[in-house]
Amino acid sequence: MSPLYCEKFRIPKHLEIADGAVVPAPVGEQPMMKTGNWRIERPVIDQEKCTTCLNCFIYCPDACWHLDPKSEKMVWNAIYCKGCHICVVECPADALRTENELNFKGGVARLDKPY
Amino acid sequence: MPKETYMAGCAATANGAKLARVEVITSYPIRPYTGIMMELSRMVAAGELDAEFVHGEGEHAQVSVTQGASASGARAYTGSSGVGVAYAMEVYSPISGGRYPCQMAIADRAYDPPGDFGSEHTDVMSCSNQGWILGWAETPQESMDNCIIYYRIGEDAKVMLPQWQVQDGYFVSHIPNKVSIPDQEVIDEFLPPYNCPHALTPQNPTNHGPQIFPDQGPAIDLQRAQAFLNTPKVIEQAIADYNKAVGRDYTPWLEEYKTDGAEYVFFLMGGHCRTARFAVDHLRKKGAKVGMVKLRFVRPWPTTQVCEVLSKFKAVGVIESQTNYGGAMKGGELQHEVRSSLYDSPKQPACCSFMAGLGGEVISLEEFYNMAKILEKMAKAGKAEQYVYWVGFDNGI
Amino acid sequence: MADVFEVTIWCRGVIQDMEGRHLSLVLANAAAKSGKFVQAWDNYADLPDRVLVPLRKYCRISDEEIEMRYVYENNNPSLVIVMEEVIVKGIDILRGATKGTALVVNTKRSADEILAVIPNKDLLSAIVTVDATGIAGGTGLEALDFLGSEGGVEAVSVGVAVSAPLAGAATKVCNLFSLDNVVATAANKAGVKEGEKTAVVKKL
Amino acid sequence: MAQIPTKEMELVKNLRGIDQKEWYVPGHRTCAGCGPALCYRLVSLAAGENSIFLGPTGCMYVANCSYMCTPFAYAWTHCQITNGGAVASGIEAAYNVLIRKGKYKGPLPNIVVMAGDGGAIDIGLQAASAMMYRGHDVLFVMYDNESYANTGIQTSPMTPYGGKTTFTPPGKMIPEGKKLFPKDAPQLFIGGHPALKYVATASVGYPVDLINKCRKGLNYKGPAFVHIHCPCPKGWLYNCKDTVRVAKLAVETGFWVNYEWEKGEYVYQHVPKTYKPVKEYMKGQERFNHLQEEHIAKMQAFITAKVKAPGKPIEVPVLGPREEA
Repeated sequence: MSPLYCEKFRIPKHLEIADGAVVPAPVGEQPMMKTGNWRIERPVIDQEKCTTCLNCFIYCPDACWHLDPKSEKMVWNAIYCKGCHICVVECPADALRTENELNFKGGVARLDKPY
Repeated sequence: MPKETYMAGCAATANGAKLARVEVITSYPIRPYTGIMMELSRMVAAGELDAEFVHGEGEHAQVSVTQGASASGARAYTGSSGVGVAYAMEVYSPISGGRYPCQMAIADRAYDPPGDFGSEHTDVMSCSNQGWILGWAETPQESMDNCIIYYRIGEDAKVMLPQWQVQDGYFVSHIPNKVSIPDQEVIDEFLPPYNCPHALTPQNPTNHGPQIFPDQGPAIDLQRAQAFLNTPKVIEQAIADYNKAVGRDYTPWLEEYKTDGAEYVFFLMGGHCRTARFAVDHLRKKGAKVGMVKLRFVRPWPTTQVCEVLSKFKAVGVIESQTNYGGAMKGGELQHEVRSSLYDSPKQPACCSFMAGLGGEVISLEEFYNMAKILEKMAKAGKAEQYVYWVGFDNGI
Repeated sequence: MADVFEVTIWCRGVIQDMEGRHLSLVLANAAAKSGKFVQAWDNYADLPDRVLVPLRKYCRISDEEIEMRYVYENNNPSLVIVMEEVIVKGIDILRGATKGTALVVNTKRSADEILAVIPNKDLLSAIVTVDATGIAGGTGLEALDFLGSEGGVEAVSVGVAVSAPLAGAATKVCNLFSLDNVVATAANKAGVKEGEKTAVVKKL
Repeated sequence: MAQIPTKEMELVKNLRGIDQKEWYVPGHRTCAGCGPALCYRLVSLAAGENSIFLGPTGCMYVANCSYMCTPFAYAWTHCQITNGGAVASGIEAAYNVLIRKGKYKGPLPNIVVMAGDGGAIDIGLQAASAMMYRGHDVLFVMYDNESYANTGIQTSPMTPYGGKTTFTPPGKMIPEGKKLFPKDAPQLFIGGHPALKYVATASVGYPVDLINKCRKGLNYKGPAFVHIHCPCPKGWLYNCKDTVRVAKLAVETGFWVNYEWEKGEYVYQHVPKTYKPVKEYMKGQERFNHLQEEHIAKMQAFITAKVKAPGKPIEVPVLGPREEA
């Protein structure tokens, strides 16, 4: 090509895009999209009342409840839980309550970007 | 040993696809490209070609099936004509943006109206900026060879772009001509199996085509632009290799026919080049300083080559075979590209469009002679009297 | 280019989408009444709007015509309004802000409780707390209408719920829109006045 | 021609039987309490590792897939809202030939199209129908949130009668907002696709049933269609915590009927002894709030007729609008 064309462009690091915008599939979670800061109130579990019926696990759109195979207890994912409270509504054992996020010290990933 | 035979463009192109060992073929009937798919479906049914033959439910689906197949790592092939080319429009950019190097054979055809199935370049030319490699064949032989060469160009790691391999409907696609079919082993060596570096597979899962933020938009467009800047070298290498392997003498960009000492030339692409050659022969015998320049690729457009070659002449007549209503030159698309290419040239030929071959109309030898008369006048005057001539309907032509 | 005063409003996706948009409209209209050049617009790049996502609405006020109108977001807000208090914990609401920025928060809590979760609070000149939800009634989280989204025309009057008291409270730290003009613009006039009256300003 | 190897998916008996490894991982921009996202996760749990998913444009594309932020742990590709069925056909055809030629070692992947109602039976209907006609081994899932939700809740052919959307706002001349009744998607496909052997309807309120239906669909060699009811808190205007409650209420009122159609036979699931009046389902959703009694009665009549005859009558008492009043 003629020298009037730029042969190699300078693309800044943060705008670099793979050929065809193909990205690797995530494993386990998508850390580029933490959604814990969507939450107003968090679900709080009473392990005494919990029967590990797995309703919270299966009904969570964000896959934020899992059964820990060692302790046989439900584990909640604070980083991604959006606070929709489907789990609270669907808990048959009344083991979940909600509490305002500002009443807790940590638990929310503070993000620079909103999305 | 190459096999010498007589074939129409459709059959020859199907043989090209067979030699390229295409793996997924998608069809939908529309005249005049249909013959390609008829021949390929026969080959698949007869066991001559091991490929999946998918009957698309329309051109949009044809191109979509091709996208999925190409993304999965199969060499994918489809084709269309006329309004079918337009119907698939939505899917062209996702394919070039996804960098899936599939191929679409097109036997060009006029849009509606007029509702006929004659050749016209408007169908593909109106899609030409979707990031596909695009070029015309003059003969069934060239169409077959282009099929193979285009896959090699498109699948090059530096390119990874889809291709439109075009021949003129009916004139090339339906009129048999001499064709030499190379040996499969020769082609297998020229064209290695398709290897998609980012194929959709459960064994190495990737996610294709996510959304981007607005500030990433330029970067992704730039990526395709860069691929097109990489393409010319790959094209030149592929054509040189093909010429050597198969024994052809294709030039990569522009073929000059009898331009030695020529003062004015016809500039065109596709099947009408064949008639133009004879017109040039006859006119030369009468002492006219005429020649012909044939364009082999529209995308990427050979800017410097067009500039260098056409700067040698005093007048250039661009034979359009497609329309661009209300455009800068009020004629066809090619003159825009030609004039842009010549803009920085210190020696600029006079330039005009000849609107000819629209709706499948034949361009006769007489019409070429008439065009030559106008070009001769332009060469003498050093400028165009008129930017666009509608051949058969205009002053003195 | 003239100085452009940027107001960024943070609210919760979908359920406060309309009120957030209305707040930006109320402030812009109120400032326009005193002859300012204004611009108020919705989030676009982050569409579709989703329930509970921290969402931004924007307003800009200037003494001269605003030249860069075609932007997606405010880069340097001088006034930040938070329609739902928990947002201050999960997001850097002061992103791009320079020293001297004012913050208005819809909360029953004290200013100090809110400041405790803002690590870059040194950028602030003042914080205003107001119980806008209490004044407006309801939960402050009801989705009301979508028709005004996506560049559409508002189907309901502007400034009916939590946006009204928040606009009133904002007049205490910004003199580009007067209380009278905000009252004249918003539908819930009592709410605006009550917001202005009960808002607690803490200078920093 | 050589048999293409496939992998048989096991059916699950209860929640304990579901592998807790996530394939639709946390970290996506869908609404809090999103029904379609829950559906996506459940279908992903059903299909698992050996999968290629296709996401035609729609909420589950746009809200999920910012650059570098896709939540799909399997191979996934975007396709146009128009062409989910066609791109899936191409992928399946490619794998057939690649496996046959020995270029790909492994069983045929589970190819799953996750189309919204628009991408399945509105603009995407042609591609979906052709894929099923041609008999590609693809599971076509229609996550039905009864609107074009991505673009801000516009009416689709699945929007129920009386549903308020931004294209069907109620007004003086059109008090019910939406005047038309929705398409019957499964019947559209059952009615005319001889290669199609398995069709099911499922609901995010009944996850084990949903997962098993997807696995059954995947186990069939050839196309399968699963229509999944996915309440949408944004579009239907209810509190996001009620997504599963709304889904279950739809089944309890007969608004939604779970069934399987397998080789021509219908089997029904979750049929209540007595249907609750559809009004109970509608009153929790603000999209129906503008409706008057006559409109609700019209809806009840439609639902009553539907539960009586989705292919084969059900022997359960069905409340008519009058009885309910």
